[in-house]
Amino acid sequence: MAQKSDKMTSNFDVSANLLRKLADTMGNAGLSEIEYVDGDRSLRLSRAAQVAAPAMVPAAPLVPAAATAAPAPAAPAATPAVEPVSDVKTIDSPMVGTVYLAPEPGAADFISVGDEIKEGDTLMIIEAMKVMNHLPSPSSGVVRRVLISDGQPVEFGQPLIELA
Amino acid sequence: MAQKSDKMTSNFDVSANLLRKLADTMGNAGLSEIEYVDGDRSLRLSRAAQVAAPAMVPAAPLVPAAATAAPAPAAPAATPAVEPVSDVKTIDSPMVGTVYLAPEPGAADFISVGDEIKEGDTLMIIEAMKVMNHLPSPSSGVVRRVLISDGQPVEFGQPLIELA
Amino acid sequence: MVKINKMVIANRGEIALRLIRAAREMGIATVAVHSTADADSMHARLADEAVCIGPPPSKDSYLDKRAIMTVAELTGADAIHPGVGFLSENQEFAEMVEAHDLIFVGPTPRHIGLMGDKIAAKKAAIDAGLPVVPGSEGAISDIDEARQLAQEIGYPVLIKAASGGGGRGMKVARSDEELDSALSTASREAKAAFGDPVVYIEKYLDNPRHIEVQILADAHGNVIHLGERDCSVQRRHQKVVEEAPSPALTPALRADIGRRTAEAVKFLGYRSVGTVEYLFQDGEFYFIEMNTRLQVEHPVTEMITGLDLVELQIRVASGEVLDIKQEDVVFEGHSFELRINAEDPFNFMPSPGLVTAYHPPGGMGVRVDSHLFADYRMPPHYDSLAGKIIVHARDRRSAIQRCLRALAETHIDGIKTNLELHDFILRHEEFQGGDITIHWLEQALEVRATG
Amino acid sequence: MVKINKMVIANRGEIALRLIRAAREMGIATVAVHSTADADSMHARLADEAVCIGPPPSKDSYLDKRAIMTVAELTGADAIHPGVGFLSENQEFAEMVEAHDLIFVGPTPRHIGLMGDKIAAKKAAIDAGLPVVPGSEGAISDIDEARQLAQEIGYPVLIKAASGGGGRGMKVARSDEELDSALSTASREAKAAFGDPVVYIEKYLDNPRHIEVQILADAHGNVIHLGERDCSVQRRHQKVVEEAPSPALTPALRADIGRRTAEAVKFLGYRSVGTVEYLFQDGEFYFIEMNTRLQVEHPVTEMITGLDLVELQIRVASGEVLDIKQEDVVFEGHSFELRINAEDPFNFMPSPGLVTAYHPPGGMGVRVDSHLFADYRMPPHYDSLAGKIIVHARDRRSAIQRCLRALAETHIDGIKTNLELHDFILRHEEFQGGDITIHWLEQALEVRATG
Repeated sequence: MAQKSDKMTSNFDVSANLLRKLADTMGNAGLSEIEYVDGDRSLRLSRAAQVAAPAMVPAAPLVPAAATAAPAPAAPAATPAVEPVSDVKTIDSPMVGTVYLAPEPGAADFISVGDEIKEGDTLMIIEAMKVMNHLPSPSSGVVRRVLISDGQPVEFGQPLIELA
Repeated sequence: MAQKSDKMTSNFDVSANLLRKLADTMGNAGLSEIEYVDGDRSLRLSRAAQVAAPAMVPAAPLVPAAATAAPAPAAPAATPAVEPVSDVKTIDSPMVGTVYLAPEPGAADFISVGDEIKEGDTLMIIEAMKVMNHLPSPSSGVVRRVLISDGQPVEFGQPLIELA
Repeated sequence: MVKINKMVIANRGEIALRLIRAAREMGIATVAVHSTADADSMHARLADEAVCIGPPPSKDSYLDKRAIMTVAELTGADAIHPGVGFLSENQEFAEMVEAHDLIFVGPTPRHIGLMGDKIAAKKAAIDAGLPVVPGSEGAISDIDEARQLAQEIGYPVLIKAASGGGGRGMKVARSDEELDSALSTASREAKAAFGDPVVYIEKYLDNPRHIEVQILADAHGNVIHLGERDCSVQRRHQKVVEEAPSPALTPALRADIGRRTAEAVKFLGYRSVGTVEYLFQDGEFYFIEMNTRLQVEHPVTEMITGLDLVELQIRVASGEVLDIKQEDVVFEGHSFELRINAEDPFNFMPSPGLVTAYHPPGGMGVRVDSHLFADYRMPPHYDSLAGKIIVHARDRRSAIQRCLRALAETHIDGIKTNLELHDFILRHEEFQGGDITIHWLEQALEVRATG
Repeated sequence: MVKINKMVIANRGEIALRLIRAAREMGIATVAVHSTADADSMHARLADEAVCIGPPPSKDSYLDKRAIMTVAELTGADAIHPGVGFLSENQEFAEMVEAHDLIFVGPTPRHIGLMGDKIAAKKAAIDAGLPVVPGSEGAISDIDEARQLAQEIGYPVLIKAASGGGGRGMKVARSDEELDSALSTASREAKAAFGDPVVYIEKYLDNPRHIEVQILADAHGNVIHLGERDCSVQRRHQKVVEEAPSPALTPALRADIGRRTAEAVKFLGYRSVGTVEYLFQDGEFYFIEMNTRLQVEHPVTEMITGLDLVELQIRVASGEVLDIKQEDVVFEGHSFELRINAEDPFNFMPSPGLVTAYHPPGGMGVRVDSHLFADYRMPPHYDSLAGKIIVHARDRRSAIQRCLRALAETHIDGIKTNLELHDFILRHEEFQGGDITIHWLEQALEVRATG
């Protein structure tokens, strides 16, 4: 958890990189405190209990994997701004519906991980109210991850695919 | 936020850069505390939880000047602890009642500002339920301020006199 | 009768919470739909399931019929409750729900359509024997016709949009001279707001109260009324404080208008809860419109009758036979509802944003329906209703005292609210006297501003 | 009749809030007294005036009669309400208040004294015609007398402190062998807890319910009862959940015990609200004691009768003639009160400290009486009662559903609370069936712990 990767400089200073890494780790792992010791030197970061926000029974997300549903109840600035890897692009669902990865049952999927995709290529079908909506790729790139599976219901804004 | 204490040696300095980095990290990551130690030197930044107490209608204090009644509703660690002047002692009321500064109407007050007082000297009378309670001084000193006036109602713990 | 097992809550805010609470108490699972702006909202948190259906603008989320139908299908829901506003009076949506063999918790699409068209509604009211405001039988198209009618019924007259609501597309003309511009302005506004320029003309009542009768009807022809609500405290046609019973009605007047309204609604073959709105002046009622849905102010009726209107609405929607007879309905005490809006109390500027502290009032006779919580960010995309404080006490005077007591306990920080406006209203001698009209609040505010 | 203008609230916590709310609604100004530990508390904040009367320990603040009398004098109050606990059943304090020509919002000092002595109270109950538990006529001093009596009434027997309350100084003996040690332990505990070693012996009922009758009496001999409360859900003699009406009583039994209790209280010449507590087993009532004050659980009676008990208590204390007749009292629906304690839900360790988040439940039929707020620090010096969730619905089943719904909405952070215990109770088949005794909760918890 407290990785020793960056060497501190000999001055009384901390590398911005180390700070960000620790802070990111805290955010991602939902930690309230991190202490980093290196010989004489130590660094401790802590965050107060997540305040308020009646968490109640958090609604079960439609799709457990969904990132947008059931957000962390309070999360007041919980996650320190994670610098996104600049060349990865997530394609989110433009509607509520059921995704189909292949044009018809038994056929090959529109796309697979590693495929090179051109803008406008069909990525999948999203069915809503018996209407089959082809989802065209908004940009070109290589399929890095497929975040949903065939026949899965998705909600608006749910990440479907990562293009790199 | 991080004030330099008197005890710091002259060469224990902090780079503005480091300070800003730590403070920024706190802000971005929503931390409440960061402690950084390097050998003999350490630096701790902390921030009080920002919470909001329902302020409601604060009850009117019995005596407007009273320090204990109607505390500031939220005041989240807003004011850094003020170092009280060490040789001033406040004498608080040991009961609810009405203070009388003189032994009887028309007589001279027990004490006045500037008087030298010995432990056990009567400072005033506090009347409660028709009983006249002589208030003896808990220590010796010079009367610096008289915080109440004759005939005034006081509550428990209300400051009455400052001795220097 | 069909057992409802899971219901989609096609709404947001405090009313979505109201529906979720009723459903949960009935053992019905709930599915919240929400926009991305409401991902953190209370209705999304409290429902058994929550599905994001679109971006913040209502037209792309809460008004997206297809998205909501899809959610019902995907989650296996067997009913959809449209709440208040949004799709609650949308005939097409109700038809869509029924076409998918789901229960629409509301009236038949036909009745929604009928009452959604103000001209048709007025005709239906006349047919059903309800008193209406004198005016045009139907649409008014040219100025000559308008002038003749206005002279017949006497100035002032009101020009209203046929598809209107919420005060938009309404203009008063006090003379022949004003009529022309009022007509064209109203028509233009109507087209802009509702996509339909059709207007009609009515006698303008100068000092009416707004009194509405709550109706409850099952699908088997049983109709009862649950008394009236007085919603005369308005600002720009927006209700601010509602009460039940009305201080202006005698028991005889109450029983009479209740009976007549229930009979009319039975005549129309209506099912579900519904509200017939009247203007009331000089002892006479004049039909304005019928709302074919739950009303925001329904709780004051619940407080004086002890009946759970949402539960009953769901039960009659599932086909249950109403087991409450008119004589079972007893009115007890007096109730007020204070609408808490996120806005400046006196200049009415909306004030969305982060709620940093939220402490609702408690104690005897105080009910709070609100979706606020500490750390909730009220989005700027929707209306400013932040909740409702509903009070019940044995009589009007005690209820006013209780409202004031509750207001003093209420604490909302971070956003501006109209708590202070309510304090102003409740302490006002004229309000306390009870003899007010729908123009009273605006007049009282003017006096306050200039005084 | 005297008009009360200003009243000292000689209490703290949620009950102090309850009194302040009632007073405010009646137009009576309030003076809160508080210890230094409660300077920030809700009762000190909400009262019109607040006076610090001493340090945290109750004996130096809330039990300091002289300090409280001084506050009344200094603030010009004309009445003192003692609330629940603290000085509410202190004869000397009531005498002191009356000696200063102030109104004591409670019964006469004589009745406080009478009912405070358990042996005298039992005699008075017998004289007044109430059924009592078979047992000693008075104090038991030696083991031979005890043994003879125990054999007469039959084991098991209960040894109780004459000055007791709250379960302290109580021991059960199931045989001659156990009697000796039970007697001496109870006596020792009684001396330690109440400064009075006197004990008496009663038949021990194995499977009773706790049912208490609420009484309301004016100073002019008018006495009515407001039905019963069932407080059988207890742990270590502490009530956890209370309800009204009791699921164990028929309307005939209810009317009968109510009438008998009201007649007895009238016979005693009692004034104010009061509660006569009974054990109920095999269709028979057995008088335990009379509480000469408001009870923590009074709201469930308020919910089913619509009457404001605190208001009525204040009105009869000021000499008003009771204008409610027995036939005016109508019971509607069913009510539960859930006591929310700051403690571990299952090991019951107290958990005072900083409340970091507080979100009470809302909606129809839900009342919250609580002094909590976000950022409130619950002091460790007083009892763990953090508030009460009170629910009303048309029947017991619906009320249980509503309780569960309300519990799920409640959110308290920073301190532990017993919300989970309530969830356990409310979902328990035996509780839902309603056929439980005062031992049920402890047995159910044991099954839970071992199961």
